[in-house]
Amino acid sequence: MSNKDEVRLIVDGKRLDGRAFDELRPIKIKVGVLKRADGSCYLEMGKNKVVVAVYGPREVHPRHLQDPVKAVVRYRYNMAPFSVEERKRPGPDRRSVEISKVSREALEAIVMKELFPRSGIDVFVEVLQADAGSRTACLNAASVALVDAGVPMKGMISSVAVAKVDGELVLDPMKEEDFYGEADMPFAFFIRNDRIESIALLQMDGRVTKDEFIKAVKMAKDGAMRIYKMQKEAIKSKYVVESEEEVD
Amino acid sequence: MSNKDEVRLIVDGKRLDGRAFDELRPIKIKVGVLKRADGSCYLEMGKNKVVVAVYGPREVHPRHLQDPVKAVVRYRYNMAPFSVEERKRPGPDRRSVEISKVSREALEAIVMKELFPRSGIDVFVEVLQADAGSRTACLNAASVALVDAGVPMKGMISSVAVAKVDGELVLDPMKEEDFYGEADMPFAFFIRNDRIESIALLQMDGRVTKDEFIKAVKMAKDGAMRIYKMQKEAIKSKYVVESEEEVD
Amino acid sequence: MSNKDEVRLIVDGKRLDGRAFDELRPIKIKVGVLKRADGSCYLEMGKNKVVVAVYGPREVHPRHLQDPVKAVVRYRYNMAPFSVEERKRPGPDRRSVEISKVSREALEAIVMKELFPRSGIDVFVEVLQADAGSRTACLNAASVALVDAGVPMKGMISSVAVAKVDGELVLDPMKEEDFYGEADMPFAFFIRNDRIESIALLQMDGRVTKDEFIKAVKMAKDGAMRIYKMQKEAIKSKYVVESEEEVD
Amino acid sequence: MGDDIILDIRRDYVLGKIRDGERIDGRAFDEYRKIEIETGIIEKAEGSALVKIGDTQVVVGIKMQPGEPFPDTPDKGIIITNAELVPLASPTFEPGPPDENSVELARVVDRGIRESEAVDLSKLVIEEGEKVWLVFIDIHALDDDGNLMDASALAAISALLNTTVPAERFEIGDDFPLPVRDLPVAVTSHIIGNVFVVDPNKDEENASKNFITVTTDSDDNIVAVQKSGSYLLDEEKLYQIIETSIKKARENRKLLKEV
Amino acid sequence: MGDDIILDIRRDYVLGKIRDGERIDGRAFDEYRKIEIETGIIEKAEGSALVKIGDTQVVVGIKMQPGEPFPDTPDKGIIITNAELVPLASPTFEPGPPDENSVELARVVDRGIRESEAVDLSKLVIEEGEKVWLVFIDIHALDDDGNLMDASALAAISALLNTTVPAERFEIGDDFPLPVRDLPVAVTSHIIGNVFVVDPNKDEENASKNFITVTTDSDDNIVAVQKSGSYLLDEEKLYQIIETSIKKARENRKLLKEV
Amino acid sequence: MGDDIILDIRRDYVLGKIRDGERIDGRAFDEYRKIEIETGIIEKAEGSALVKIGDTQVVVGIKMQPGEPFPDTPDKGIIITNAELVPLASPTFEPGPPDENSVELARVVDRGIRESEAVDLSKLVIEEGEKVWLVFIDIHALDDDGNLMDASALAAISALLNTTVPAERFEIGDDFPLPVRDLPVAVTSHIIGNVFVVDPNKDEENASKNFITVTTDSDDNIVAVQKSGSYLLDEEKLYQIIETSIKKARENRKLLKEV
Repeated sequence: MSNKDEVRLIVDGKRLDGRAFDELRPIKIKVGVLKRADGSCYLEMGKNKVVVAVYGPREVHPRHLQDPVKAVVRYRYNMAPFSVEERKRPGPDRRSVEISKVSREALEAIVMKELFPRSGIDVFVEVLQADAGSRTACLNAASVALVDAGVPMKGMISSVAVAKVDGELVLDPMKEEDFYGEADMPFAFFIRNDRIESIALLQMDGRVTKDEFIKAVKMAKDGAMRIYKMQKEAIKSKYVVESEEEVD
Repeated sequence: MSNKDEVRLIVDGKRLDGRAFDELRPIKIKVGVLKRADGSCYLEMGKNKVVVAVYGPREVHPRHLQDPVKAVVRYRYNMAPFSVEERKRPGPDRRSVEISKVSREALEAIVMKELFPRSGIDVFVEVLQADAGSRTACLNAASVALVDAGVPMKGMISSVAVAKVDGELVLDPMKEEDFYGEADMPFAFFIRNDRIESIALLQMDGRVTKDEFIKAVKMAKDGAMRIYKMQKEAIKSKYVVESEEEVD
Repeated sequence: MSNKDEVRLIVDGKRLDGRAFDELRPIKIKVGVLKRADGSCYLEMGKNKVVVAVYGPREVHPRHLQDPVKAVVRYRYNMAPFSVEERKRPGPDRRSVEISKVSREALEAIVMKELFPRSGIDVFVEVLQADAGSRTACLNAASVALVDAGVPMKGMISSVAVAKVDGELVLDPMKEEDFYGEADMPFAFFIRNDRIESIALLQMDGRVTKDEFIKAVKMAKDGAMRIYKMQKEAIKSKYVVESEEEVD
Repeated sequence: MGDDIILDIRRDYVLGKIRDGERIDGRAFDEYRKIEIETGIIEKAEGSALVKIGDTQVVVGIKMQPGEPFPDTPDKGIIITNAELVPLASPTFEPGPPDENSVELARVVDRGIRESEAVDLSKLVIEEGEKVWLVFIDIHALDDDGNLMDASALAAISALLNTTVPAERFEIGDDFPLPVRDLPVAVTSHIIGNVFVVDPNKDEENASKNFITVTTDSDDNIVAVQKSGSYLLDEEKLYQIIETSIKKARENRKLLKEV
Repeated sequence: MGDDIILDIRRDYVLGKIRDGERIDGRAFDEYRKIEIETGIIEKAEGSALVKIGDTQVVVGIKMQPGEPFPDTPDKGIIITNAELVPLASPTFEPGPPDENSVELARVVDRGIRESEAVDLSKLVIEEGEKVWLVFIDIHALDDDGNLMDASALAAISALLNTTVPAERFEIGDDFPLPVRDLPVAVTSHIIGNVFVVDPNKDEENASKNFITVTTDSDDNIVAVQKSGSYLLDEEKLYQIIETSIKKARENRKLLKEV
Repeated sequence: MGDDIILDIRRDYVLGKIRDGERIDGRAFDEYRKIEIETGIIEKAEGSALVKIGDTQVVVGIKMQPGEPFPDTPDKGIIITNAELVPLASPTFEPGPPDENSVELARVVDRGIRESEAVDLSKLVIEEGEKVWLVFIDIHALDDDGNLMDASALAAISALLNTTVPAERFEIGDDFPLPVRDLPVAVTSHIIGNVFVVDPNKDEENASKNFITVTTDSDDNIVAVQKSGSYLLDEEKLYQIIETSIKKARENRKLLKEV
């Protein structure tokens, strides 16, 4: 979090892009957008544009990487060089490595890995354009792509962040709120039978009180349920779903 | 190709180094110059000085790189750090990677790989001094070194480039012609029974008409046949062969 | 060796830190300082502070690195980024690679490798603070750690350097003597039955006559025997041993 | 193993069809799959394009920033072309630094743009000898159903056409459209047995890896050629391929003009 | 193989104990092992600390040097945190570039320090926009008997407390103590079955890899949270963990004040 | 396997011969193979040499360019020595970054040149503290039939003797010969059982890897020593080796004077 100085992020009870505190950015989901992959999803969440391909369950090479009792899940979060203002050098940096780890762990917790010993399930995520919250956008898309690939799962993952800006908690922060805000809290929830059961991903940096933190969890759960409905809709229709909350 | 501005490359119908348009640079070939290699060749072509070692057919490690039905050919084009005006950092760059690929493919097309399943044939090329056309010099030397190593081949490879400079096509361009010229076209031909059968390597960049391109192929074929005769001579005599065209 | 210009390293027959020519820096040895390692040692030698862990004999992965007739010894000399004045970038540099090689070779000569075919014995050395002579400090610690790990050895290794400064030979040079001195000669000796049998490590750079070199060997042997006694003491008491020569 | 057998069967099927003068997807030998070009899809990039040739999809993004010119061309901007065959695009691509295939892809696309002088680099000088514009062309394959080469080349020139020089962001004057003055088009032919077909799909590529890419400019000049693959090429066939390449490039160039 | 069986047996033992409401080393669920902090152990570093939690040992060294500020924070010094899980510290660590575990370790420690604003970066400007102090926090694990995270975080803040800015060496004025104004403390809880325990030892870590680290500042604010591991976390348990983390951090913070 | 057995047989043969006081190629224990030195073979380099010792061949090329001096030696040029054991030179060399053997080779050659002060680095200052000449010594092994070390050291000093400082190319005055003022010569002895032989050929090297290289300057001073290999060296034998090394270096130095 950078210290905002003069920047005011909330004016007249509204956010800079006109959203209410608990409002999501526009979302767009397309299922099955790639031919070669076993499952795929294109997702926009605000200015984030991400594509996810799922390959597998398939054979793992070299063999010593296999697990004899369950499938090995790989998750590769990668940013295209042109996805950010200043060109990013190709290849993984420390941030990508960490995001890949926690995102993989979130999915590992819900994929029924035990059904596919010695196999690999690869989730490849390309961020074509990045805004705040790209890791949450990617997880939402990954969850849909896994369903599209027919990978058995215990439920779905829906993911969204909450930020603290100008002393207020706001849902699904965009870039300015992330950059100048006082805290950023990305969440991913495990959803089964249309209800949130538990937390699959949780990171946080910034500065909040315990009460604010608890309030943020509630806000994130509410947002995640709305995202979940769109994911479900997209999977069912196998077609483009765009959020009705869209503003532009 | 850089745009030449004031530089004139052809003066009074002659090239800067006094050659006619269809004249090769001086060539020198020595066979069997290395003890440890199974076959080797030292070759000069103008200011290019290259050494090639062939190892194999031999066992391939690690085993998963083996091909159960044929030999695997490797070709490593490498420039010594002192081979060019400004010291080159050791290790492969993108240019070397591409040259290694197209050169390997040219040789793969004529080496009788099917005779040596699970084996490897390694062609290691060191450019000690580089001038224009180092990839063609290396292929000429590699072809001789393969014969020296006793690797069965369907024929020979002879390689030479044609450039377009000051609107004229010229054979075997040297550095200035390459740098200031309008096009560079490296060729390698497959030669069997003393005649050119087909094209094994072909790249081109610059700007030529279709007719110029066809004319360039003819010019290259003519030059390649002369190189081929020297390669054959060098192999037969197992000794140094120097071109009679030599100017210095 | 840099050329010293105005710097005088010996004043009134004493060294800058007050030591006599044949005096060691203070030494401190602790055995068994790490829980996870099979054997370990912490050692200070002047301002050098090093920790060594020994793992093994243990299985070697991947299998093709195994030796069917004897154990494979690895030695990794690594400097912490904060161990030197100007922060060192993590990871091996050329100096570390060479030190690791000659140090490993010294230990390989005395470890009874033939007793453990297909196994690996790993000696990991971390330099927490570096002064002149860190390779000798590390070898002294490694030798103790190997005993602590119960690895069978033919004897012990004790290591110390001799430098030439202001025309004089001095034992166990500290940083200024190393930097401004005329020669640096690190030695490691093989000691069995409480006597020096032979030389296990020997490097030298600088400029000395043959006679000076022979004198340096004698001086180093004398110093090494004193270090050896402390190593033995430390192993016996399994406790901290500090040299009585300590000055501060 | 199972996979290998399926590959073998498909290869035989492809080759059998070709022998009968047909392609498995019913196209003529010199017929491209449907080409779609969409530009400006990445707002944060200076220029961008998504090109689909059949199911093959490639995104190219252009980023620009000021930098030092090369010592021997102090009066010219610099193009840097890079390709990533990210594992998303194909079950056979692996994560890691560029392999020889992505290096070749990037370099062949680069040569087409460079040799046709498609971008007027002399207009990209900020301060002669000191500061020029660097143009990064990043090729990002999304779905490899064959002929990534032509899709990448098309996406690259489309993205350049769509590019605005971000002078304002760097406080060096007003933004202006990137000066593009030629439209190089790459046409890849695939040699199968005695014939060649343009725009190979993945099944065809799996049947053999023998390609030749001919890039031509708006005046039908040849600006780049790359033979790729371990095969011997007949001279007469080469001339036919060039003929066809010029013809198909003219057609595909029309699509660029509609962008 | 033998190793795997032993691991299984120990895992069962750990889990059995926990089911009985006990830990294998007799600690309460919310009890830390003995913590020892020693500072100034590396004279050549600007600051340093060795922290032991039980048998776990971590050294952190601080090096500083002048450097360029980030363009968007011209008036602030820069912290760079790096962790090396050197093979000395554990039979399972391998030499080589940082893997995902060391990257995560470094980044979580970094966030605790950064977000609590423990170091007053505005005091580390040498010339605004031109030159600021770079603070390198290097985490060097020596012995991994569990909970490297909390040991590293404690060692990092201890070393910072011990740091002198080496202005004289770089001829830019007098040395001064690094301005440290908060004491972030990381508390790692380990989820085993239905319960959680703080400060897991290695046997507990081997029994499951499910962690959550909560870092709080001197005012009990939460400044960093990291869930780590492939498990699903119950919301109510999360709140209990935060409660416990705040409590334990207060206790451990006292140790820092004695440094 | 077959290869291993042949290696074993040759090893026994080498050792048997040595036991009988002979070498397999008939040389005396302190006899070098034929040494040939050719300089100026790479016209594009500032200096170059090809050295053959028997069938072993090494090329060294010298490149120079202006660069920044080290902060602690503002009044001296800089030597950077690098060795590539390219896979061309031996069936056992692999492509890739320098391994420990090439690092050791480069560093031992470097020390001989550096410590004998063979190059007068004080004459390589362009502007004190700002700009000095960088001298790149690149060792390129062509054929490894044993004793690359001595061949590389000889080639390095021969190439330096052949070097012209390319001042004109960089527009900083007239070209001048690199100031070389000493002739360090490395002599490698190979310990086989109880004896040592100089200039080991490949068969001897395969019989054991126990070497010691002693480099001496024109005044018979020892300037570099490197024991290499997992063996224990007898003190008395060391002194004999040094004696022999000084003697052989004097002989080989004569060849340098003829260059």
